[in-house]
Amino acid sequence: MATYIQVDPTQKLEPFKSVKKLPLEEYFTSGHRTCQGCESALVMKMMVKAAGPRSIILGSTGCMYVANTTYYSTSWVVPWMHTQLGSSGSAALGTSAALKVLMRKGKIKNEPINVIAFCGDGGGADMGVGAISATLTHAEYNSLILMYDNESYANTDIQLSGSTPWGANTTFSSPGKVKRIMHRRWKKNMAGMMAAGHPECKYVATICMSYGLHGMNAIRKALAIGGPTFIHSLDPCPKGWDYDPYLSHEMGELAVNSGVWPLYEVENQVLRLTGRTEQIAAGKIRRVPVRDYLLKQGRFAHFTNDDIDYFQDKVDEMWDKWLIPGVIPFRKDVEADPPALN
Amino acid sequence: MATATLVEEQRATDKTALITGSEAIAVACKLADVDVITAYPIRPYDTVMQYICKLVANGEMDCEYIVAEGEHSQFEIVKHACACGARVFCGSSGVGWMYAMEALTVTPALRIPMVAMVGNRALDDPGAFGVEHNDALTVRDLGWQLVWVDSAQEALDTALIAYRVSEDRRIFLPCAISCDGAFLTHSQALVKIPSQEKVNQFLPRYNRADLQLHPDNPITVAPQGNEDWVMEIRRQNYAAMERVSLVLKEAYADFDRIFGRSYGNPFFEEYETEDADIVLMGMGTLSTPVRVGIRKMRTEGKKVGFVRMRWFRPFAAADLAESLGRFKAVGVIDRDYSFGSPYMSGVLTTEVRSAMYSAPGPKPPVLGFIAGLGGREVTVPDVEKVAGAVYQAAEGKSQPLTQWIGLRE
Amino acid sequence: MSYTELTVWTRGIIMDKEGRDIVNSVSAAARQEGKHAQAMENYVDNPDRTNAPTRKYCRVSDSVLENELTYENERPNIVVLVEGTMVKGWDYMRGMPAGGTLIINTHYSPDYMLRFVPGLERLAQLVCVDAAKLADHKWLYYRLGELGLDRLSTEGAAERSKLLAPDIAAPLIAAVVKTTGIVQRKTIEPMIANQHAFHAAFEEMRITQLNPVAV
Amino acid sequence: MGRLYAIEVIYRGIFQKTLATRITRSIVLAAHEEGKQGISFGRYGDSPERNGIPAKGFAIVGDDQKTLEEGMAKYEPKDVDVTIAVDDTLCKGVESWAWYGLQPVNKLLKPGGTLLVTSRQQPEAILQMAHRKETPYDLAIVKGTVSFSGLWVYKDDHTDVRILGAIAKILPGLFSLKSVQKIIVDQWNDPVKAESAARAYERISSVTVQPGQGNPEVPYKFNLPKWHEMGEGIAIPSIPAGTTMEDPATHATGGFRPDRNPTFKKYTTRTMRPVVNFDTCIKCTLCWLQCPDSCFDVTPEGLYDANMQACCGCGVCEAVCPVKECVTMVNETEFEDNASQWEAWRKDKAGYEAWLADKIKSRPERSHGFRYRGQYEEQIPEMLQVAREK
Repeated sequence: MATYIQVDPTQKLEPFKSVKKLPLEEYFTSGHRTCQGCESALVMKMMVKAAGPRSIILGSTGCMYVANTTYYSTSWVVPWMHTQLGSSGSAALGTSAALKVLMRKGKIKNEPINVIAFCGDGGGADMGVGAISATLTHAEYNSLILMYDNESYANTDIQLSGSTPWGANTTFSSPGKVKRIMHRRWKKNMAGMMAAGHPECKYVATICMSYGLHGMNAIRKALAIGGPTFIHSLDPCPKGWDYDPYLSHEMGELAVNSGVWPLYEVENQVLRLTGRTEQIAAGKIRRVPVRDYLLKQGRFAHFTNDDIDYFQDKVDEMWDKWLIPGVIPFRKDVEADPPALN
Repeated sequence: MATATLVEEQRATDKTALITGSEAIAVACKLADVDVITAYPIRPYDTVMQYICKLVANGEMDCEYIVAEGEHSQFEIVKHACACGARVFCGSSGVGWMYAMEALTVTPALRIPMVAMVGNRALDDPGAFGVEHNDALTVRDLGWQLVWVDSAQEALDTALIAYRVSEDRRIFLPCAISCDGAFLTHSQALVKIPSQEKVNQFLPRYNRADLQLHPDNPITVAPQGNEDWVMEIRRQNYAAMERVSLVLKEAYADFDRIFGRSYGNPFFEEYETEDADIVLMGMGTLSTPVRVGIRKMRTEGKKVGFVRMRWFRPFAAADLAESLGRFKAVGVIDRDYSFGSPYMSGVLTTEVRSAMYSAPGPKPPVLGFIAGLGGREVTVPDVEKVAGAVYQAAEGKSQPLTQWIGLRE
Repeated sequence: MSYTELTVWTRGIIMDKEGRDIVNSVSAAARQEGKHAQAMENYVDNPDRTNAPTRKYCRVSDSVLENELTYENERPNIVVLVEGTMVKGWDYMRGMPAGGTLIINTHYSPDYMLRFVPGLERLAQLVCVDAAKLADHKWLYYRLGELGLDRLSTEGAAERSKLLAPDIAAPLIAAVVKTTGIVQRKTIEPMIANQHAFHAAFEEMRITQLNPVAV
Repeated sequence: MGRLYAIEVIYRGIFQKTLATRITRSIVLAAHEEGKQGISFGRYGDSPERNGIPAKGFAIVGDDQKTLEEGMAKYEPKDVDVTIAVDDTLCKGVESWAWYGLQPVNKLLKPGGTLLVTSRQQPEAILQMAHRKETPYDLAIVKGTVSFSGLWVYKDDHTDVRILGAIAKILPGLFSLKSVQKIIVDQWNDPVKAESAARAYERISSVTVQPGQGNPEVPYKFNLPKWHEMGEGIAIPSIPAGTTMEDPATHATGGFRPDRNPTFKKYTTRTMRPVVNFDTCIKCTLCWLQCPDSCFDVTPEGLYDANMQACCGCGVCEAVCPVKECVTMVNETEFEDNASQWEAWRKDKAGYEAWLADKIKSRPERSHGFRYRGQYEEQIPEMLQVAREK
């Protein structure tokens, strides 16, 4: 097969073998203005620890812009630039294209440089989905788009996004005397959509930094594989989810172990459930009830037992009926009842 | 040896080609060795991207040519490329320019020297292809340099000048080159295409210097600001815009020296003004019917001149006011509108009136005319009608301050 | 002082290029002869639609063109129909001053075509030339859609290579040159890609002279 | 011209947002009962609030509308009659997330104004934290467990009304107890809350703080540069790469200490701090790795020393630590400085052990938000009991 896509060499990033073998250096450090226990700040730290110093980071509007970099102060060691709310895809593409052409023309030194653009769920799953989708089709530009999903527009005061779970209390969906459930949309399946819709994208993964080594290795793979890649990270948000900040780590574990947040990667079109999710799917560990996850969060404090049951049913459906549990929402029933052929 | 000399000679000689305004800008991009270009379709500007596509496909130009999925991304992509040190080109028209508005706002704020072409087009609704200047004018307050050209030659030359001025470290502001839809973008004219050698002599390589986003230059760009900072940041852009006039004059002088083409006063061009009683003003290709009208009126003994604004931002208020003070009355023809503005006139009229207010010299009456909206032709009789009204004002007779010309009434 | 308007009617997309070739090469030749000339498309027809009638204009003058920014040719002296069936259905003759020329790409004779022409009384000559056949593109008549695939841009922006120089349009240009003298044969001839068709057309075109009456 | 009153509430972002809003709103409403005009607002720059990061709310009241207008259209008043700190650890200083430098808690107090603190501590403990001021002021303590809750579920433990009752006593010109009780019943229809306000009114007392008293430390300041001194293109230098650490005992170098943001330190966000038992540490890396604020310095021997300028006290390190009482969160009021624990341990292990044993007696009595459904209902009776104690 002829090759039409010319991909520049990427950095060689072997997986970190264990937490004890991690580099000590930090490229995103202290003094950001995030909440106590901010899991998204942790994602930033681990993301750039995984990438290393030869990286350029683009950050779209959101908590990780406003809180991390308030003018005249920054937490970034590596170069960082703001991009507009819906522009993480465009920022990754433009930066990568510039590096490619400037290196080709000899205007800057030819070397692999990581390009990472991050966005929140508002900037990614809502406003920026078009630009991200476009970037994932530009196979010749190396970049990673990382969506840190704290399940609301957390920076503007916790308004619901397309990534907010069903029924959650947000400032745009606060329960009232007559309507208890103001948010009736199910969370958008962003990673699945990106994997299914962009056949030339070589790597899509879901991560949760409660499993830091797993998450960092996914980032290293995404950066090394070449071409545009996408990672969706679920970040517990102590402010918007309303839980005591010290529970951030545990909340991420509960999201994975209850099956609400399946971990998987799609590498060169091959899908693999990973981490705890793989063990759940293999029957090695049992999913914990979503009740254990939901009742620890103030944003679900208005839920009745019926609401919790509905939530559990939807998660069960995701596991029991989806073509690939937690990933592809087509129903298995289709196979059981194939359309008649003449 | 002989062959080499021949090639040298050919490269050193300007060629003449019959091309449209859009193609002239495409040629300028090639000569400027632009690094990253993003395209998205909308008439009439998009012909420039079709030409560039061919230049790339034919190996005449080496750049990243990216087709975006919307104007917002189109402008964001080049914004980021430019922040890394790439020379970039972009463009749009009408509502496409509007769709990119967020990116257009941040580009000057970030001191990104992007050069963009606006194929001027009426804003929706109704969807129309014809020229109107309101699209480009929406960025007039944001730190964009704005220039209107009236010929394909000027489009090419101005694009080269725009790169030189915008990428000057003293400036680092974006520049939009406005080309009237149809009349300039789609109309072919003979254009002198300068040699690569001359262009290289005129236009240094873009150097992002201390602001280059690269691991060797770890900077944090555009953190969130608050009331403690924003005024100071705006003041810096004010200073940069203030410096444009000086740098622009340097560039035009160099352009004349290297290419042998002089544009006189870079900011505005005067036609038949030396002995004029009254002058008309306008921007872009409006100059053609106005010049024809003036020649006709001069055969009838009417001494009418014309001042064509070239650079709208920065606006050469003092120079202009001094020049206009020589005449008995001024008629400004706007191919745009500013509903609800003082005297309900067009944008240029408001600016000219404002420039006259603080001028030390005489202040002739300034009449505003709105004409040619949505690409409607401005005819010679229209021009005569405008001149007639301006004569009335010059003679001290009362005239409405804003008049619509060429309207069915 | 002489001033001539040439209006070409063609079919959108599939024969867009032929129309453009005619006005572009005529205006380029006129400029070479030291005249003032302009070629353009009808802006409002674009982006054109497959098969929809589309206009291209050329203006040639001894003096500066003062109507450069007028969208349409209001008084065409020469009208060319790039596709034969365009002879029916609308008034492509409107505005033509007495003594005009109509050129049609068709294998029919002028006498046959005359019955379809509106405003015939203004016409000094009707010229028929079988351009597709002369240019050796016989399939033009039954595989129009395929031809369209070859023509990328409706705005003419993408074509600038030699391959796209006058080919099927060559016989029509020959007809314009031979019957109107808007430009000289020797100036325009070097620009023609399909020299064979251009030369053959000079011999094979059929011209019917008429008696124009001023209206 | 009448009198203008300004009252500020300094609170922990989000955790006490509802509490602070209830207080400032109620002040305006109670004063309005007596014919005064007022406005209530949060400091705009503090929003979007971050969990735990100090924030401010204000109530500005004038005897009449014209007087009030003198205090309007400002982000914050120049000085205030009463500063209310609804968390005692705020007395260490206020570094709001959009500001530069650290403001003493009593910075805006007028001479003779009152600092009102919610605390279980005695005045001496508060004055160890609050910076010295050039003019005398009063310190009053509303006894009780500090009230924290999250964004969605409010812990209605009467802290709001007890503070309102105390203000009626401290600043009788602003409003009477009667007016406070009226608006409490109007708003919440709860006579028990009105009673709580009355009890606070009766019990509140204050001490006068003289200029020499208080924390002598000079808080770090930041001077805003002029426009031409700032870099162009909204660009600032990134943080430099970090360095290795040096052992104070052996002078061996190794490990890693990241460079840190020099203009925002975040430690005033802290209400509790981790103390580390270095002897039981198994170097599992989890506290270091999972800390969202990169506050752990890696020592030459591979231990993890929480940097107290960077730590915001979220408690994740304690939560992830697999060893019992290796990392323990301790009430911030127990500490007077931000010194390195590891250096103290390296210099004097026995002394450190004693110090550690003493500190971990003071586990925080506050939880920082929602943990499980029904939690607040369980906590409120105990909190009210503490509030009733002398």
